Amino acid sequence: MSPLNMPGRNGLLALIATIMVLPLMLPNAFYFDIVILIGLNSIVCIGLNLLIGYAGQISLGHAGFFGIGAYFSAILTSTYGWPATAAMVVGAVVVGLLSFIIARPIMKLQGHYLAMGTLGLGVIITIVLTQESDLTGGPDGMPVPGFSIFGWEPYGETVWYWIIAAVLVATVWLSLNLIASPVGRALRAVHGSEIAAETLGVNVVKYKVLVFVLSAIIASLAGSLFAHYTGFITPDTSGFIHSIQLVTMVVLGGMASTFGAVAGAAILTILPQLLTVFHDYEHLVFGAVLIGTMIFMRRGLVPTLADLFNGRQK
Amino acid sequence: MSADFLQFLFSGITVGATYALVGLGFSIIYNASHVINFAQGEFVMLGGMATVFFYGAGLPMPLAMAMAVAMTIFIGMALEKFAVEPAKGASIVTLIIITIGASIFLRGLAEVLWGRNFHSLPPISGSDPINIGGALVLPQSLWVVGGTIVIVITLAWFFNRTMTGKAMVASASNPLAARLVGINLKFILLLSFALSAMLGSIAGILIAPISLAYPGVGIMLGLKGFCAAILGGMGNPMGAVLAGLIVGISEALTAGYISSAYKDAVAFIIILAVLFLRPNGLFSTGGTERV
Amino acid sequence: MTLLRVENLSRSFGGIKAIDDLSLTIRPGPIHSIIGPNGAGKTTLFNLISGIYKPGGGRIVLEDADITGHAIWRLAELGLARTFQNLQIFFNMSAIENVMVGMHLKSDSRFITSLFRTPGIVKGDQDKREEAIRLLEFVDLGDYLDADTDSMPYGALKRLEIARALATQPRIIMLDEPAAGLNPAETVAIDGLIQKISENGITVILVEHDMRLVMGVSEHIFVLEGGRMLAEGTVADIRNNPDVVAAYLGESGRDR
Amino acid sequence: MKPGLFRHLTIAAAAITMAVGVSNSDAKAADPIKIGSFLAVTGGASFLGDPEKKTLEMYVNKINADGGVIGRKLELILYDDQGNPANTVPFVKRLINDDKVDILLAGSTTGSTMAAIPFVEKAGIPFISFGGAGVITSPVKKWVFKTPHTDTLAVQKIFTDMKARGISKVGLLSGSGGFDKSCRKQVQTLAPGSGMTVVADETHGKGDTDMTPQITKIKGTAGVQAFMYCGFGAATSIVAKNYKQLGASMPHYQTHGSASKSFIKNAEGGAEGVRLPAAALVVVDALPASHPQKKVAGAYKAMYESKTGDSISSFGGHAYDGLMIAVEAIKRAGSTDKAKVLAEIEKTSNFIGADGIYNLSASDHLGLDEASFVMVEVRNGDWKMLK
Repeated sequence: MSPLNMPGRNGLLALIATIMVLPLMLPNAFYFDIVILIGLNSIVCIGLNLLIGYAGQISLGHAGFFGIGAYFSAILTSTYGWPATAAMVVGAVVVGLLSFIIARPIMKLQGHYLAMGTLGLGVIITIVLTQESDLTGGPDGMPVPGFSIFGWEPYGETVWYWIIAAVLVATVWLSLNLIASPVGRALRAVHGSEIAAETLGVNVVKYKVLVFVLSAIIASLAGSLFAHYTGFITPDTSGFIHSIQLVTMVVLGGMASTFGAVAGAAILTILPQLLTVFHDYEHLVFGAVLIGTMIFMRRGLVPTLADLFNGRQK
Repeated sequence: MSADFLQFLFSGITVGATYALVGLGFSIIYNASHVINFAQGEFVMLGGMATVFFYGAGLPMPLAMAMAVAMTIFIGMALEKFAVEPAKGASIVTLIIITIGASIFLRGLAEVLWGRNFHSLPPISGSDPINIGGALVLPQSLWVVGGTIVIVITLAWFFNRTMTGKAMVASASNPLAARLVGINLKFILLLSFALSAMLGSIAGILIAPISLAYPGVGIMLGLKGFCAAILGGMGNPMGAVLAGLIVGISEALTAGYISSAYKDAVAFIIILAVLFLRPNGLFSTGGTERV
Repeated sequence: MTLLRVENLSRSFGGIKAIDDLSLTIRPGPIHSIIGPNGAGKTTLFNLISGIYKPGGGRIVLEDADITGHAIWRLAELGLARTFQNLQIFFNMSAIENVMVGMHLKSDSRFITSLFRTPGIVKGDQDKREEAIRLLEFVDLGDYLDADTDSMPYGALKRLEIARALATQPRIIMLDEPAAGLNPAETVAIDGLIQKISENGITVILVEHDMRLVMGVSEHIFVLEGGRMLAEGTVADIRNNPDVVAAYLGESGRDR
Repeated sequence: MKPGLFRHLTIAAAAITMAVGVSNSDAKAADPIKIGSFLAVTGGASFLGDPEKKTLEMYVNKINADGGVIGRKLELILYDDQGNPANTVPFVKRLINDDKVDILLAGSTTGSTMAAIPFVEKAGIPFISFGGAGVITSPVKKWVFKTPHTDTLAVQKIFTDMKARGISKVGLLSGSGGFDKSCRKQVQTLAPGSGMTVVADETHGKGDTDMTPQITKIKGTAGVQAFMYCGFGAATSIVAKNYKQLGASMPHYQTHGSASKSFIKNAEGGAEGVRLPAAALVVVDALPASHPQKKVAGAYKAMYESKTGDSISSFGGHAYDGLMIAVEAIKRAGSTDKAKVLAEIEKTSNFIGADGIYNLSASDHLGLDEASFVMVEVRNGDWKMLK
């Protein structure tokens, strides 16, 4: 059994090829910066897509976990002089525990109540990060020292490019594996019909908790990387607006599609940069694009295009 | 001590009344369409901003207010027509993103029309505070509270006594049956957005002299109003009003007695606590899934 | 010998007693049917047995184990499977994946092995896929293996739910109106399928309105009315029971 | 993936990036001098960023019309960060990496400035900030300067005035931004030495629109003799408005963060009687003819008010001073070589700006003293200089 014989293999190979070729086409560090942000957003969105797209549970608060990861890395490395890797792991563990504790009650909620619950959680996290200013620097944020692993300190956009690319490929690979496994089928079954899944022996609560915790930890790890890469973080990284951006990336790219999450992240990271040409009209155009896409490509970009490509009508 | 308490209470009731109006808007639209309209807070912003500018353009205040309300209602109806109706039958997440897209769009519109800066609006009847039991209350606060009471009573009358209002209630509880008896659901949907936009814009006009008007003013107000709507049990308008007041008063008391830093968290802590204990909201009776 | 025993079961909704002090016994082997007019409590009874509703009183005993109030997913482990009156297909998955979910309890559902797609997972999935093909062919859906469920006809989806329930390798399968909405030819096919399931040693409990189907396949029939047992017995017993005739045909029936 | 391939690609990519980078930064003499800026042009701190932007644009145009600097035109590349540090970071990166600016004259707020500093220090570009708090240049950072007076100077000035009025117990309210926090810390640090006691210490959140609960609490604190607010932006007006609405009558102090006409206007009468330390610029007309800044500040005021139609604020003066210090340094350096320009900025001495007289050095990146700071009070909707 070849390890390459896996679901989504072609997509993964295409992604790797793109990553290999892309540096040749990026004129300067500014463009690398955008691509790195795409990568980081993609990683979070792949995790979030497991929750929203596959398990069918919405979260409007995932930036909160991203923010906790970022701040744990920032505070532990800068204020307490911890090694970056240890800080990152501790952040992920804390997020794992927090999300595990909160998952049971929150995953009992349905539809709009779940949206409200997760939104509230995210807002509370942002407020804590904003108000505990002795630790976090308050609303104006705090600087973060560079990343280091085994004494090596990656510096510069090109090095970070390859780091984020490697993490992204690994995340895509793991996500594709998970979706195609019995666990992945159980998750999708939860989305399809909780009652039916349950009568077939799927412990629905367990899987909801699992996927919630998993997506939260992925967000936390990406948050840590973001903090070290960008060098300066503010509570906005954990804010409602960021949570919304993440969900929008997932939905825009296409729910229940790992590559959709990547595509969505890419579009929504690049779009605001392109829209700066509209100056004052930036938000107006962005809102209109969002509404238009959701109306005309309801299932998201990648699934809609895939259907067109396969000549199917829906 | 008691004067302080009264001061906090009045402050809380004033803000709470705004949350109540926004929450009411959420509930009305939810009832008619099962859509959570995340652009609700933007109606509040539009009401305040538009009044500032109509007034600044030289219109007399009452006319400026009326124009602002009319303009917001028109925008609300356009939102329904061009963003919500075409997305009929889409999933909850998709609809949430559409309305969030609409809120970004409306904020962008306000930025283009009126700029991104803060603006103040003179209070309706002066700014000399009134002493009530040692607490100083602004006349504008009384306008906010009074306005909310009038609106709530009018709405109660509308839903219970008029044909159109009853039709809205009927189509909320059973759309199929409502259609069978000849109620025009499309019209009801449009009406619900118009009504919500009206509520939002009135809230925005009333609160603007207290909170200033700027494009971002609707974000937090919208979220708190959503809190109120959920707390009251989604689609339960009177529950939303009550919950809005509860949230506002809790906030003011927290700021006064515990910590002003965590004032904004209060609404969300309450909502999480309530959702964990009663997953369908504070004032809901709950239902069972039918298989 | 009893396989499943319901003892003094009660459940009410908003003051109305849907199931009222009901007791019944299911023997291993034969096809049992539950009939009764609309609102008699048939589906409520299914929902109580399969753990979806919590009973207000009484017990449910599977063999000698009290399963009252068990988590729903544990009942699958104990050999209880069901289908639904309103289709509960996983429309976000293909037909064969639907069936493979039914084998969840026999799959390697460890998180780590799934993430890294170990050879065990790959091998397991291959076996499960083959088994699922057999089951789909068993319910005559061999043409729909990788079909999108949202493009399959209604009758096929009904059979898909049965295949999915069978995938759990149940001892008891509860079928909630499997013939509802089917045309006569499809109903005949379901009739044959139910018999085939029974022949495989699985105890069938059937809720059905199609009297021809019920009378044709059942060995034991329970008649519910107002959440209570109106009558039970063989097909002949029920046919000749005046209470049943009255309940089904109204007062005019009794006069005849 | 083969490690060899990976390494090759990394090297290739790095080489390309560097090649592109080198070709861009290899500026020809005729190229314009690029001035990078990020300001709070809109948003809550727009009354800082807006005059700063107008001042920069106005004087860049004027200098270009007069023939530029060292034979080269100035090019201003300006982004609006709305005073939000989260927006600042990408703009700073863009200015450094994509726009490849020669010097940064930017940062309306302390928060934005602090967010930019790590990147500026790493890239090595002279950066003159318009942010208020002392933390920006204390401790000294190699590439970072600032033109506005610090909170330390302001708090000292306020305490001196309080003592003269016989006040020793002060109730403090502060916001949660960088300047607000820094100012609050100065109050706490300087109070004991000045014989002051902080009897109430309240804070409000960013973007709060109602401060009555906090002010009610401060008002009710036993023994409090004066009210002081540390903050800037829309909040300054709201505080003044709420303070008056609550019928408070104690002396009310704010900082130079409120020294703009929009503070008075948006407070709708609430600003009457508020005292604050401000740059001499805001009361330039009242200055004696002998005052060393009279001429420069007067000329700036005349030009700003005639070109924009807005009334003067000290914030535009920060930008004016920053631009002039930078231009003088570039002239002296004869090039835009960053190290040379840095050295020349540090040699600025006795430079008379609109805001004050600057004496910079390697150990002092602010270079202002108390002399150019005056105490003003709002009377009849205008500034009145106190003597």
